[in-house]
Amino acid sequence: MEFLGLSEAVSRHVQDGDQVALEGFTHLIPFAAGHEIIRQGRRDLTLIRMTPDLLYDQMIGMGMARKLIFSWGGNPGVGSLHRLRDAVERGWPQPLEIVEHSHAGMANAYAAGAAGMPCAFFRGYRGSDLSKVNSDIRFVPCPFTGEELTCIPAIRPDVTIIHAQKADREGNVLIEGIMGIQKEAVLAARLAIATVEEIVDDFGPRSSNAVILPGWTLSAVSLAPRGAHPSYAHGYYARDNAFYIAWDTVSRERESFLAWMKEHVLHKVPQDRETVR
Amino acid sequence: MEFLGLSEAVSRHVQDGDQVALEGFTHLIPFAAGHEIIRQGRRDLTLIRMTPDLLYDQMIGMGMARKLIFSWGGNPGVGSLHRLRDAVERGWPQPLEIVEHSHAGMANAYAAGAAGMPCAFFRGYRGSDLSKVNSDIRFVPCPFTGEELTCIPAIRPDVTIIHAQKADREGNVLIEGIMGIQKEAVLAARLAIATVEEIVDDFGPRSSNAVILPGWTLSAVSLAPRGAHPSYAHGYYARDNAFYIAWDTVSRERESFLAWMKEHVLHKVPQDRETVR
Amino acid sequence: MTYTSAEMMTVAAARALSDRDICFAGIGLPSAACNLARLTHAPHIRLIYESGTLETRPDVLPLSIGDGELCETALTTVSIPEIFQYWLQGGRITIGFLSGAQVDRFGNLNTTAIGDYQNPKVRLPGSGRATEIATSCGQIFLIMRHSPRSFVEQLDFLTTLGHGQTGRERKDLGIETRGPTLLVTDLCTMRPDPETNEMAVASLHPGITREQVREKTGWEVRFGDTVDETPPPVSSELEVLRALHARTAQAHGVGVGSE
Amino acid sequence: MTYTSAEMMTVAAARALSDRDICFAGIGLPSAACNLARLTHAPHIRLIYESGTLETRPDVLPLSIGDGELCETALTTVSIPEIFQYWLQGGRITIGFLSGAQVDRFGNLNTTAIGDYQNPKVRLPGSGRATEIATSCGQIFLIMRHSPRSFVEQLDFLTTLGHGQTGRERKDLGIETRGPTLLVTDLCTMRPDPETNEMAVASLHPGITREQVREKTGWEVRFGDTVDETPPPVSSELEVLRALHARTAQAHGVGVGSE
Repeated sequence: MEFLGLSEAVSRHVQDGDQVALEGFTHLIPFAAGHEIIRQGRRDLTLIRMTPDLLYDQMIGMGMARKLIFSWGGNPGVGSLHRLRDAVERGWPQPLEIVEHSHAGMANAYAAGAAGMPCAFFRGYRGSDLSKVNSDIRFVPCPFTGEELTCIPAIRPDVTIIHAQKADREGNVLIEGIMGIQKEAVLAARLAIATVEEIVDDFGPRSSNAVILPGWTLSAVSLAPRGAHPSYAHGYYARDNAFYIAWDTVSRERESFLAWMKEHVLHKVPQDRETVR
Repeated sequence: MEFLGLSEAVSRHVQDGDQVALEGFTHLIPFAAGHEIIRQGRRDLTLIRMTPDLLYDQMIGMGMARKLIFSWGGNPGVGSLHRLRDAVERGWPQPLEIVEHSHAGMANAYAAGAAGMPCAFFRGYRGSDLSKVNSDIRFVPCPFTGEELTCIPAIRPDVTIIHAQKADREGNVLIEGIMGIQKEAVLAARLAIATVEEIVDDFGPRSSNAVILPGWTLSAVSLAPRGAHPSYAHGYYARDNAFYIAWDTVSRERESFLAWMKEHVLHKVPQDRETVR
Repeated sequence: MTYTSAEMMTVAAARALSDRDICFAGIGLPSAACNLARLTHAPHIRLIYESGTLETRPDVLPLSIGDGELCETALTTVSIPEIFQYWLQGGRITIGFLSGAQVDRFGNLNTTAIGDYQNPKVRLPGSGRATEIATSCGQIFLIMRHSPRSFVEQLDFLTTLGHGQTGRERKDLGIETRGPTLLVTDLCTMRPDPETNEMAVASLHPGITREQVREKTGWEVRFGDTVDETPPPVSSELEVLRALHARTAQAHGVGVGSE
Repeated sequence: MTYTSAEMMTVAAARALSDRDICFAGIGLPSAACNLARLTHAPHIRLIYESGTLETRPDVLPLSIGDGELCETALTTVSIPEIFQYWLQGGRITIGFLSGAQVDRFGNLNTTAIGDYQNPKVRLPGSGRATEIATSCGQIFLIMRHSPRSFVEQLDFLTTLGHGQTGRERKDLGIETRGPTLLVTDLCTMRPDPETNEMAVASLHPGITREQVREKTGWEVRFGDTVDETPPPVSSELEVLRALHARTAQAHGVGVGSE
């Protein structure tokens, strides 16, 4: 683990063609890191995420993704992801290959990756057409009961990026509140970056069972205050619901989308500090 | 969930012939509940536990067990379990059938039971003779890589008993410190009893990710202060290491063992309150 | 006291919940129904969201499945793998709420695509939690607005199993849970026929005619042997529900949509 | 400064650990060695115990694998399934310490039974964590006292894989970790032969002769091409180790045995 500025963390660890997972289940979505990837113009990425929402809508609309592995692609509580739809329905700005799972499938596949397993076994997709359009969904019999169990490949991203509340001086990262799939996504990846709201000398008094990723499970830790906005960081700031609603209009047309991205992402200074300690 | 005195909880929920798991990994071992099972003279039990230690040594020595499913049977840091050895080596007080796993195997089997799976898949037992003496250990190929993966049946106890620090008035149970396999053991079981150090009106301020078993996952909650002694309860009392060492002498001979059990268990009043609220 | 069709739907769904239920609640109408039940006749109902919040008691409705409010008012919050492995697949959830862009006569759902999957006319969000909720929860309540475009003879894509294309597919697949036992629409409530599992009209909302239901249903809709009038919302229910929505609008600065 | 054979073993094992290692430490000598390394040349070494304690920094040695001290001084404590699934099987541990009642020339271990498994002369504790540590950790350090009864030609039961009965079994089984790379005894240190993987004497502890090792080894023991003298413990090491044991005895009111 090293403490790096966000731009350096991304340029060092995210390459064209990588399988990239930016996780965060509604809470702690790493927007700042995703925007830095956009600014650095990475291409041909395979984007992995249970709930591709605004961040992946932006990355897909900017033409960075060749492929999407996901389980639910919408604007939570609002409606469609117009850029995702435009890519899938009309191939703009480029065609997008999709590999589609259920939440249970993605959760089990990440957990299998974290556990060093080649695949995940669970009970899923029964009676669904999903197994007809996703050849990664197989069924194998339980050797004891004969029941047909579902088996899908483990998810092993080249790099996982998460956002969390705090890091300490050793680069250990503390996650509080809705922790989603972040721990598994980090442990399943070859490389991992955590952006954090703040870096503290010590986590101080805490539950003996606090959710902490040791620094040695991460490649880099970067300071990125409000790095999850417009999603939220439990204990720091609330979800910007108005932004999620406004995005429906911003993203509906290609022109308004591109104008917004130019002003709010491309021309923006990376949200990082050159020196973080 | 109902609040019951310990003796009633045991008489109501533990039957002769049951598969019983009393879990707690060094920490929070439910001794008080186990002693009540001994006083009530249950028979033909299949005892399940990763680390059968003094408590199972006592239950086996008192002739309550027909079968033992386990992964490490010793007196931690001290040596042998003499009653377990006497049963296996000389069939006293009765023969004991053993089904033997590794810790990884038991952990995965409990987790599979909690997840409603018929079996667990992992990487285990490679190159070990254990698979030659335990027919529950099978190997199946990964449908994607062809790698031989290990598969064992899920553990699904008739009843699981755990000890924890606190219950609130709804019977939700809070576990802190080394949580071991207790959550999985409870969720894998048909019935579950939790004994607790104290019953509080409210858990009060706590981590948003505290380890809590909702009351509706339990059949009964019983108050049993010091119910984990001679093991320990994080935040309440320390491990009685001297007792673990003394047990080596007490348990070495059948007579001294029986005398000790008579005095300290059989003739003792159950460590419970008739009314718990 | 007058009421909207959304209020009728929410109340009808809430009434179907019992104090003993453990619900996997989605956002939108299902959340409103679950929390209305909790605030009226079912104070002990347990609400679980896929974001990991166990026994949450939100004071306002969530806009997203992972709102901070859900975590802050929960008994505890667990990881996503744990929710799907130990709690959903573990068989602990009695009721799951679902809806979709399309439903057929057997309560099967499409939330994936309109048109051909490879070249969709409309790409929908996908399965999310639905596919495994449908098979792991004790029973499924469906909530959808009636329209010929969404109540269809043939789904473009079967994302989530109801009673299957034969009405008997659950048994054939060895699935032991009951599947869709209730479908609440803006016009009526529907229940599976005991024989065929085809969803049949069980009650018509006040003022709604069989003809209106036929017009809005894309298949030849069947009616139960006895079709009652759905009891309209009573003022106590409406007051609680409207107060909940008012708190929600104030908290979010916006109304609450649905997935 | 004089020292005991246990101190020689502990120091020899501690020196083999680096500041970058992540160790799965058992109780007894391995714990003493890991913590001695942490308190001397490897302050950043990470110690993990199967009870779920990550990066624990105990001030005294644990009597059991789940002592409160391990949890209270840990970065955090996770569940048993998580330790075995995400941390051990996940391939994150560089060094695992093991020992047994019997070891053979290829570092295979027996902790299950002496005599026939079905009718054992002595029933031993069993595998515990060992079987999967042996295959999942980057490399394995063995610590055992030399005696003909425990260093045997043929194991009564192969609980835990070393280099297998052929010396090449790991590769045959597709296991990519290195297995036993060091065996520390009270007489010597042994390392696997680069060709055959048979454990050969690499260094003799001060004052120990090849003859003594031959007498105490149940197979025809091999010696490396160069056999050095094991550097004896230096006073700074002994002071730290003895202070650790003194604190431990005081805390537990007893000495610390081993599994």
